[in-house]
Amino acid sequence: MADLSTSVAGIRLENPLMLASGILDENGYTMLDVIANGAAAVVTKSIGLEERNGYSAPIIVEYGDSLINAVGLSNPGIDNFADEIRIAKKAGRPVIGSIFASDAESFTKLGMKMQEYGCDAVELNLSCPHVKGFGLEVGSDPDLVEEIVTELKSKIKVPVFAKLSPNVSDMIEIAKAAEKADAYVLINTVKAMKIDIRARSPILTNVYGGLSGPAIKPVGIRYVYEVKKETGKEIIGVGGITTYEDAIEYIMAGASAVQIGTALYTKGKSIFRDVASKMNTFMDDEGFSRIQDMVGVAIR
Amino acid sequence: MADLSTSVAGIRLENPLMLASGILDENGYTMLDVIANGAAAVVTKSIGLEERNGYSAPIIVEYGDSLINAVGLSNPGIDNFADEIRIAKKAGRPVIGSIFASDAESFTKLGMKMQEYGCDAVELNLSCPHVKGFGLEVGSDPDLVEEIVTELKSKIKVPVFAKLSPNVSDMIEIAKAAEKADAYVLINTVKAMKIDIRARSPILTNVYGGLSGPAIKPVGIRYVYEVKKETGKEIIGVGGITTYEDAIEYIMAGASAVQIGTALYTKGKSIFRDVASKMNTFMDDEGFSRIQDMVGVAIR
Amino acid sequence: MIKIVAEKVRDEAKNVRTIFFRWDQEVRAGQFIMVWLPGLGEIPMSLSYIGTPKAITVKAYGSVSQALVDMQPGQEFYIRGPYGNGFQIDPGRKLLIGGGSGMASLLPIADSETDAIISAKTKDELIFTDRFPENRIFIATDDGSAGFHGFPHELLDKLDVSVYRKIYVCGPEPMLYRVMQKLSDLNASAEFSLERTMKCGIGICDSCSVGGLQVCKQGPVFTIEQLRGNPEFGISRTTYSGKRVFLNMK
Amino acid sequence: MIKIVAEKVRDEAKNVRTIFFRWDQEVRAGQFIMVWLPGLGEIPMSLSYIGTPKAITVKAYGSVSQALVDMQPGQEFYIRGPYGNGFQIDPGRKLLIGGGSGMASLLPIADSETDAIISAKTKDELIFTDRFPENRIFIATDDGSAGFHGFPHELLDKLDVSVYRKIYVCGPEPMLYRVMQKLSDLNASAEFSLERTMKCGIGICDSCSVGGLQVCKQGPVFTIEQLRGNPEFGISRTTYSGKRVFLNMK
Ligand SMILES: Cc1cc2nc3c(=O)[nH]c(=O)nc-3n(C[C@H](O)[C@H](O)[C@H](O)COP(=O)(O)OP(=O)(O)OC[C@H]3O[C@@H](n4cnc5c(N)ncnc54)[C@H](O)[C@@H]3O)c2cc1C
Ligand SMILES: Cc1cc2nc3c(=O)[nH]c(=O)nc-3n(C[C@H](O)[C@H](O)[C@H](O)COP(=O)(O)OP(=O)(O)OC[C@H]3O[C@@H](n4cnc5c(N)ncnc54)[C@H](O)[C@@H]3O)c2cc1C
Ligand SMILES: Cc1cc2nc3c(=O)[nH]c(=O)nc-3n(C[C@H](O)[C@H](O)[C@H](O)COP(=O)(O)O)c2cc1C
Ligand SMILES: Cc1cc2nc3c(=O)[nH]c(=O)nc-3n(C[C@H](O)[C@H](O)[C@H](O)COP(=O)(O)O)c2cc1C
Ligand code: FES
Ligand code: FES
Repeated sequence: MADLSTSVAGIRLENPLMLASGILDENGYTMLDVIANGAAAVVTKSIGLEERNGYSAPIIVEYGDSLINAVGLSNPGIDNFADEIRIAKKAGRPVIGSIFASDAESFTKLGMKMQEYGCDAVELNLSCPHVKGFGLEVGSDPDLVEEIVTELKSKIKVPVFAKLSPNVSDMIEIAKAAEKADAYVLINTVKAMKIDIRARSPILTNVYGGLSGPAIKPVGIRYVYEVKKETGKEIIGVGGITTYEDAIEYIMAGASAVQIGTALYTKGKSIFRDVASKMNTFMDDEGFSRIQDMVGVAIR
Repeated sequence: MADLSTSVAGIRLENPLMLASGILDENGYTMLDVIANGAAAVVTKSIGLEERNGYSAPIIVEYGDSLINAVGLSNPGIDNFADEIRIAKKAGRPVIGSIFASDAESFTKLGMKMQEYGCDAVELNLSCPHVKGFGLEVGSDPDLVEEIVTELKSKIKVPVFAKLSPNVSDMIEIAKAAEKADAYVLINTVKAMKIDIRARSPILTNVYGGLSGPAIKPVGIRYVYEVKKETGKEIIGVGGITTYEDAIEYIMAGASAVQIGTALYTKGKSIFRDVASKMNTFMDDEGFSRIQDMVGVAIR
Repeated sequence: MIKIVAEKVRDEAKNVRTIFFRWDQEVRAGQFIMVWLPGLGEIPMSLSYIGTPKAITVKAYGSVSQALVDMQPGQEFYIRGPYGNGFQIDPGRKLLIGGGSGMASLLPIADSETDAIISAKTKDELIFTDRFPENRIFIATDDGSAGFHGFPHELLDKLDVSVYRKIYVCGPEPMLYRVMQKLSDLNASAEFSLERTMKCGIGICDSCSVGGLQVCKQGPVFTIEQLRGNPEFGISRTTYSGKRVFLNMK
Repeated sequence: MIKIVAEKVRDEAKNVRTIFFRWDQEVRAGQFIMVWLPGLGEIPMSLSYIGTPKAITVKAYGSVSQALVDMQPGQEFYIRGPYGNGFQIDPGRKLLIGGGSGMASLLPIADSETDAIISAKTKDELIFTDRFPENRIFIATDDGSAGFHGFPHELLDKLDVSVYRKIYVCGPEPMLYRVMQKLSDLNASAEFSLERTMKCGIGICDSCSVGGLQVCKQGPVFTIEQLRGNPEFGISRTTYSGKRVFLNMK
């Protein structure tokens, strides 16, 4: 039996599979259930300083096995989120607090709160493609990214993950700006949209949204590979992982762990246990005894 | 019966469906056959100044109905291409010469040759994501793009199309740099890659390639919509069109015509006739009498 | 999205309208659809008829449901689905307990062996009372304007529920909760269809969750066993922003 | 890509080896696969056995085919496919005409009613002669080192092709072209399997095209009617860069 346990930025994981931010992670009880289904860790929905309703529905379009979403960073505000983390932490596995803001000061406030609530790491959403003033608008400005990461790192003890956007000309530049982070999370969704031709209208209330799921996997693999090759830093891969092959592809491209989001729509929460067990069989068949032995093996 | 005929940059098209550059268009006889199958126009493979073998195989990965390619701009060189255009022109329909180069002077030479060979328009490939020194490296530099388009426009009479890349932070900026072009062609492939987990290796000889097909359609729709809304210019939509619904979605997003590439892999050359006939039925059902009536109707 | 044309409409009560339409799709009783009105919004709706034609029965609350209640034959709307699990129908005598528009998802279950408790705040809001023979129906209103004066869980005290093979319940969560408590005491076999804030309908946004279960995907129908001991059912829920609010039922 | 493990190898001639392997996939005679050796490259190969096990028969030309010829049991390679249309097999007496490694794609057709012309430049390069009974085989070598001294189309003059329901041909294009001309004159029913530069194998790159037809997708097997009058068959082709070169056959 291969050993599926691994670690990222010093956080021990029972297996390399974590829940991605924004999917089934705004309610503490749901996060508990996702962990009960085999996730080694969960990342919370991105939380900001203030309560936000986000966009009104439709906030999602089904595109085959992929999705286009414009949830609009709905969240209860950091002050209302302590309870959810407390509930989720009962599982005894790492809970990573995802946060969004538009400047270093706010990011720092949020990060400190997440640490105070007991989060094992903080993930910076520098990459949401569909909310003005947040996410991508922040995450495509290297100076701002550097300031945010530097400031936050100086104030908190738990590891910091920087989640980057594929909607940029040069991710390496942004990655370098965020190099004080303990790990990168790649990738967030790809800006996209869907028109209903009979309604003659964009479907999403926000018109634009983010593409996730199998459609973006080859893009995610490319970024993990490229950023790992260029920076050598620890990476958490995310984007379209639906099968054990996808998870291993990310790991061979250079990811130390992976996150799963959209596949919960096609496969349900049982995906975590299912992928983990099949990874195990694969590793045994292929003679890999530890996750670490696969990380980046495909890099040329 | 709805009227499928339309025009882009003054070029009359029997229907809005053209063959995309790089797919079944390096051999004049093949282009003839594609037109015989119903394409209103063909765009040639991108041609450069010198003969290039491109990358050695594997140059393509199948990803469901989508593809990842790294052909590497193989082409016989402009001087060897006159015959193919002569053969293709026998069909009596527009032939658009696609060209690539790394500077304005070379683009201009190529464009003048294409015009001399009888091309009805010239399409500038400013966007190939996988060949160093060409394509994207040119197409993400606004000053260079502006210089290329300005110079070429001053030297040739046939319309010029600028084909832009989605692999940039801000396509609007590049589009504005290319605003002297008669129309935009959106989008080229999205940089991506695929690793074979049993071979523990990237599959493409070039490692990185370009994702095309259904996976990128929501991204293409987004860019056509956004650029049309921002610039109002004529657009030819391309990326993942496989059904008549896809073609109409692009048109409602703002495209005056569309190109089809990857779907020839899943549907074969008969796709042109098939899509055209179903578009006709749709237009009759929905009360559209001309293509122009649908262009951009979804823009809010 | 699937384009639907309203074929026929029928007023069920004040501000409650049933919209009939053709949709060639297999649907189970208790499943729901997401209904989109371009420019207005998208909301979940149970199917009140699942044969041919199908129907939704809408009570006006806010802008989208109001627009649906105002819909005329020939007008269009867009749907996706069907979603959710639906009821597990067992043969034998059944009791339906519906509160307000909750009756909509129960209606497709009704057969000749089915009795129904139909409840509403007041007489004017009762729906579907004409769909059951008089001897099979029990009416309850909060204000006593028709039938039993009180809530369905109180009315249950007056019935012998042991004659029912299974009991199917749909309505506002406070009502579901009280009925669940009562039926638990009586050891009855029962299924409950829940309504919570829904944004995605496909099990990813977490806005509809109740104690780790997604109402849109693992529900909307849950067995009494699944709800008994659920840490959120009848206790707290998250709002559109994700903020936890308490129902203060206990 | 599908991972394949070489199970057994067999030398057919100098620099020609058959590699047997298991692949649970339905394949038609005449179809081909793309064979990938990571780090080396990818080339098209016909299947010379299509049952269990399957096999490819490789002649060494360049680096990839040489590596395949050097392959030992237990070694791995990767494939995609099967691609192409395959032969349309009609019942009755058949004649196969194979030149060089072209025999590989014809072998799966052979049955008890099949005769074969096997040709090669020289005796050492003949393959599969042991797969046919002596009275069913005709051998031709360019240099006369075995069998008939000359090319297959010349040997055809010595046979009564009217006894064959259909004739199946595979080999270098110049040979195919001459055989096509001969069989046209004789009004025979025939299918030809073509080999052209292939990059994608799936009908999009245009490198294998012959007169508008993609050898990888609409072929590799074409009827004599499809090739007669084809503006490129036997006349010109495009190289790896896409440059048109002429075969100078006429
Ligand atoms: C699975 C499921 C099935 C449903 N089936 C039906 C059905 O068959 N028929 C039907 O009429 N409704 C049904 N609903 C409820 C329906 O979806 C809501 O009434 C609707 O979302 C209201 O949207 P709106 O935009 O019109 O109102 P909004 O503008 O969102 O709300 C207007 C006001 O009404 C309040 N409100 C909204 N919904 C409710 C509610 N359910 N109860 C009390 N107050 C409310 C809001 O809090 C707000 O104050 C169902 C809900 C779910 C989750
Ligand atoms: C549909 C199809 C089926 C095929 N089936 C078989 C098969 O079953 N068995 C088999 O052995 N081959 C087969 N081939 C040919 C095989 O694909 C080529 O031999 C191979 O591509 C050579 O690759 P390489 O990398 O080894 O040689 P390269 O390095 O590409 O070429 C080395 C040298 O050999 C020359 N060369 C390459 N191929 C040929 C050729 N076919 N004829 C003459 N000269 C050549 C080249 O021009 C070059 O000079 C098939 C080809 C096609 C298109
Ligand atoms: C409905 C939805 C909501 C999301 N919300 C967030 C979010 O709040 N913060 C964030 O960093 N990423 C968010 N994402 C992006 C995912 O975390 C992930 O990066 C992306 O979906 C790609 O992974 P996947 O293909 O496995 O879903 C969201 C994705 C989806 C589909
Ligand atoms: C095999 C292949 C080769 C391509 N070659 C070119 C090219 O030479 N020049 C160019 O501008 N675009 C090229 N493209 C991009 C297409 O023209 C098109 O922009 C892209 O594939 C998206 O459209 P599709 O999804 O319909 O294929 C190529 C695409 C493929 C799949
Ligand atoms: S409505 Fe999104 S999870 Fe149920
Ligand atoms: S090999 Fe690419 S079209 Fe045939």
